[in-house]
Amino acid sequence: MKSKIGVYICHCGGNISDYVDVNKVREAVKDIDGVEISLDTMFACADSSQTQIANDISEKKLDGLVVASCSPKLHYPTFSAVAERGGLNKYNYVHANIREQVSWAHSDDKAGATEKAIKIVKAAIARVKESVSLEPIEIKAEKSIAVLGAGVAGMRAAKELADLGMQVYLIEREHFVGGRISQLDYLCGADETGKELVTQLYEKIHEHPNVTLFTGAEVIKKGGSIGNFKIKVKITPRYINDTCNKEELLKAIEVCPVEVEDDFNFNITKRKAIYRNYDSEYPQKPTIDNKNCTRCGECEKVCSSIDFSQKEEILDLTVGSILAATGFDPYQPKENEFGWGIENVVTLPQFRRIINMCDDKLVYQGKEIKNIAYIYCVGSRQVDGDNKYCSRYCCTATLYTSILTHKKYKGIKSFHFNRGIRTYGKQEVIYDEASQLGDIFLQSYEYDPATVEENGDKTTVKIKDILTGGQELEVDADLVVLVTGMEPRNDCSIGDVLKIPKGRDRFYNEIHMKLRPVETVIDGVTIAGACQGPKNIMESMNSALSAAAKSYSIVNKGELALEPIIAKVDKDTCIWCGKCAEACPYDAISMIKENGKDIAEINESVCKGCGMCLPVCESDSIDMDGFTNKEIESMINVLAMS
Amino acid sequence: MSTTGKELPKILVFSTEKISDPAIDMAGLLKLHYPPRVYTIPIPCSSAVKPRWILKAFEQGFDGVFIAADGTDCPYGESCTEKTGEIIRRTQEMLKEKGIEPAKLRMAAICSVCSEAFVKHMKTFTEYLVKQKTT
Amino acid sequence: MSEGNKKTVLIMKEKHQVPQDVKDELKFFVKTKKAILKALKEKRMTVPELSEELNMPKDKVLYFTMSLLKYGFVAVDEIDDMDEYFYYKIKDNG
Amino acid sequence: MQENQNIKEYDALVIGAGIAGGEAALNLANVGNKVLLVDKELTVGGKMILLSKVFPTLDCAACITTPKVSEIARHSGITTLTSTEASDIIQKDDGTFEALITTQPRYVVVEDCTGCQLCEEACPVNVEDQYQYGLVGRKAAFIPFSIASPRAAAIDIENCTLCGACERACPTHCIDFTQTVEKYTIKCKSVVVATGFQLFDPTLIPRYGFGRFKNVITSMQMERQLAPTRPFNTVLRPSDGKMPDNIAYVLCTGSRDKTVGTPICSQVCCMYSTKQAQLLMGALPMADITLYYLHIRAFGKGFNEFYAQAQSMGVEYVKGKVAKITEKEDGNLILRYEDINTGKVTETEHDMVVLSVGILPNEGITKLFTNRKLELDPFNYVSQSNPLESPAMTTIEGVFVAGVASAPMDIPDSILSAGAASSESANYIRHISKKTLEV
Repeated sequence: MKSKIGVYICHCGGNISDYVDVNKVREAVKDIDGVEISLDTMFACADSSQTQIANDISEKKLDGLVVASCSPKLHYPTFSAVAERGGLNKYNYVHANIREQVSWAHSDDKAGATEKAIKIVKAAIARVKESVSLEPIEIKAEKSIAVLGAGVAGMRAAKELADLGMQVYLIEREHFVGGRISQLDYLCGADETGKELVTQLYEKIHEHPNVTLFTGAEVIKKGGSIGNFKIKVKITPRYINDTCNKEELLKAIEVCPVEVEDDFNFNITKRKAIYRNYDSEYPQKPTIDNKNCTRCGECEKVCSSIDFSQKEEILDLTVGSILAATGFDPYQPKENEFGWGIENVVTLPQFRRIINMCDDKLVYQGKEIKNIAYIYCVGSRQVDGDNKYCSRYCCTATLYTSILTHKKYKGIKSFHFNRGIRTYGKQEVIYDEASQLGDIFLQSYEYDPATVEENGDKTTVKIKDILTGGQELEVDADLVVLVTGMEPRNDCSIGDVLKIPKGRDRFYNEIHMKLRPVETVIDGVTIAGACQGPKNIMESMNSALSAAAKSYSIVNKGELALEPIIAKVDKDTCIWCGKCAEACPYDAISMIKENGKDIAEINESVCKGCGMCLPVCESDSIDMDGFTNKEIESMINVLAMS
Repeated sequence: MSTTGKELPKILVFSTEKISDPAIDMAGLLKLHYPPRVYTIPIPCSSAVKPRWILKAFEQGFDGVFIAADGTDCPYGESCTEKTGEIIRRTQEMLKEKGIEPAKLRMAAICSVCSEAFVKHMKTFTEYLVKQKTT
Repeated sequence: MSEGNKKTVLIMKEKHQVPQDVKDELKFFVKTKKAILKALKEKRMTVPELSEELNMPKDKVLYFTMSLLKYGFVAVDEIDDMDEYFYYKIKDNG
Repeated sequence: MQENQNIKEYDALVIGAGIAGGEAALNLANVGNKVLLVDKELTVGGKMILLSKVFPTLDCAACITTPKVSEIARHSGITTLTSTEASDIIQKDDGTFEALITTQPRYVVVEDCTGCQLCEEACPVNVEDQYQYGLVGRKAAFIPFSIASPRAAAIDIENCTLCGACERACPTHCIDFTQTVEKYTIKCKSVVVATGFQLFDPTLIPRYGFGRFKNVITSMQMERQLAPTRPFNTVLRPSDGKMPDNIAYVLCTGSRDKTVGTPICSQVCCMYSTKQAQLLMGALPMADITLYYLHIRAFGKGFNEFYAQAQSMGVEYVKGKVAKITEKEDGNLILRYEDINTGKVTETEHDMVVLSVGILPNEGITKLFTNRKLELDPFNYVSQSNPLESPAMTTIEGVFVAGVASAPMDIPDSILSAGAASSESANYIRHISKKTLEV
């Protein structure tokens, strides 16, 4: 039982003290048995406060510490480090959350908030009294990292990690690398195409001895934990031999009788069941689309590289950290949404493909295009739909596309139906350039966007334009381009396997945008690129390199200290009913014989401290450090008091 | 609700460190208010709540207990929903034996961004418990 | 670290001349401080009231009063009936 | 190495200890590199440590910076020097660097200062406090602000009357007027430029009256008024200390304005203004807040939602370019602007106007390098030589850029950019070290 406890209550510069009477809280706890000192502080996390707490611990020989401040997700690590600096075992520190769950949640009820804060601090004191000192469990960390997704973010992270000496497994679900960027024929702010960028990155990882690339591969199971993840990778066959003959393969593609929509070209073209998306694609081998292949055997007749005997494989890998860079999906408009379904209404990604296919004349569906209407924020900033967020990249991408059409074709007229152009930062110059080229901007408010109608052979876009004092304006367009935003991957099964939580926008969520921007609540799993939220290429690269730095720092020492929060069996009362072993998701519990009695034993390095074994034990013989009956029930007792 | 703060029922919430507790934090961040006599004890996983803790809470004077479960988001295993459900079922049996209304123990899956859902649960649960108290 | 009781400021004085405007500024501040504190000793006042009393522009009064608040000479009292201006008073130990 | 036995060696030199430089230094040190972090200011934390809260989460800025700052201060791999600048940086043939380090005297022995503030109490001088953007005074012996790091006093020698009161008052005898400028050379393998930004000076737009009209303030001054370590007891207008109840924001002050030489968007003003508006609604519940804008750039994660939240709280957004501000006798201000909605030139009265000033790159970065050229982009930010593949790379191999030094960006982007810079710098250091070993 702790008897010299230090209690520090943070004002958080008003965030707490504006709603919670901090003095009252301190007064309420200062005379509790075992409380040695109780102080309030403007910022408990400030360096001077940290130093004071650490000094108090060592000078006053405190044996327990409570800091009442913000959410433990923000500063639990800060104050457990302070405890250790003062010479106190960090498990004798208890964090009381009186900001997110008190002052902010009850800013409408100051008296209620203060009463709640008092209870919470008292409960923390009760808990710290029962706390015990624990030592971390040291484990070996695998110096290898799985990078999921071989888009530009994934490849860039893989390259960086490999250069830093890590063994990298780059796992791509598709049969080709490059992700969404390989679909781009021009990039804003660069003299290169998306395909060229992909090629450069591919060449770097391809030659790198530390990178192993798997295509057609998907993580289907994750076990273990930080430092030692055990992942199962399912590899689907390409049905093409390693010793492939290029000439023959081209022939094979030619003879394949199956034609399907080419989703690489956003369904504006067709492809065969044996295919590659473009000539210079990597790896430089076509693949056979198993879903659409009829096994007619035509390709086998002309090509010796075809091998239908290839089977799906399951690979087991052990990695120290996982970096997810699984990308995004372009928003798919709903039927009738801004005229979607009308023949000359296309999405921006489709339009970019069309531009790539038309050399000196812009032609779509056999008609030459002169008047183009761009409709912004399709699938973004939705008033009624789920996507409340801005997709960030699309204003600039659209303006850049528009500029390109002027450079490539003659007589193009562009009309931008927008809700306020967001060319942030240096991208502003692109907006300026488009304006200089004579592009016309028509703007509406969020709740009153442009409409698209089919009038005979014309497609008309109407808007109440706020730039001309709310005039009803309309444009007959040869082509309507829906500027579709980014969405989280529709098939995000990897996220489900890894258990990465999603944010309100359904993209994967970081722990804290500013403190820990590339880490997830799953220890050892980092995120990068557009799977975290809309980003342009440069922003994706920054996040990829940041995530690489973080994953590297997890495993680079080759060892890790794990939380010692694990279940413990009371050998005297255990009667081995086996229920705990059944409940354990990690197979950490087994039966042993001790003193002629069957009892449960817990493997320390396997137990993850989930506590699933606790409630199933018939004899209540399992306790978990930090969550023992004593600790939890002492808190319940205090919280229940009136 | 016409009841004043003092008479409001007390609810103990078992939240989970990685999933539901962040949602409860976010409710605060978004200033979504709920009755202040809701107290949380974060634990690693909702399948770790011992029935004796719940019984203890009622014994000590809590009017309701709410398990903010991980549901399918549980980072520890797929069986979590089932397991937490089983704990609730068993504990409700025990409550019945003790003459405590089993509906005073509730559970719902609260994902890491289910702040609004949490607040709604707290409001309706409080209303329910107020009714129980007065009738 | 300064050695013993020898004041290092004396060494600085030998090589560094204090500019006249710094000296003037100090004089002005000391005078203003006295005037504000004297006025507030009589009764609590708002910035416009102090401005009238001291015959000094309101923005200057605010600047100096806030500085004195920061240094612990002055305390904030209630806001006036119009909810516009705060009253400032002398701090008990100030 | 015969002549310079005493030259200090580091793996990386990080110039600028704001949030980007600090993050880069921590990342580098966390993977075993020895880092020298220099900042010309008296404290680390850059501009961010002076902010009130940060969008879109409304975390207090101090809650995010202070733990980072104290981690930096405590990290065994990081040497932090404040009041210090690096210059005369030479790249050697082997890819390593030499730099001249110049530390200005603080006249306080930082290690001995306990931050007791007795010197501050004793000092008779009152000068404008630069950390409060001139809204209030400070002493000539002073601690920059309560959460500064190091939390140690400094003597502002230019405003010091050499009365000696501070030296007499100091209980630890840490005040030392004999300190002089220190200069020495260091060696390092890589350089991270994280020199941040400066704010646009609104006196360059005389029609807004900043500097003449007391109640026209900058957004940074408002930021200070809203911060926990604020200059006034609450938000007050500087002309007479009245609680304002009708505040206007003029967005794009010094951004997207070719007439003042800044054609680009500053990327943060829309959101910080929206944040301040939300905070003002909390601090002054009766006040009306109006933002005059051209376009709202709410593009980042959670930003658009944050913008919508401000609108639902009652913050008014008026699309219109403010042409001129005039002052009334009572200190109120008349805004003349073209209301885009009506197409008419309109005038409105506010009792306080906040100019949402844009950001500009810090000057003089290129001059730090002697035998290599650190090139700038057309807007005078550090040029990124390969922005899509290696955003931190500059025109000098081994020199990387982090944060706003390369472009306007918000805090999350600065932190990610610092992550990229540290990652590439770590790789360069590894590469150089390997090469030296082979030789």
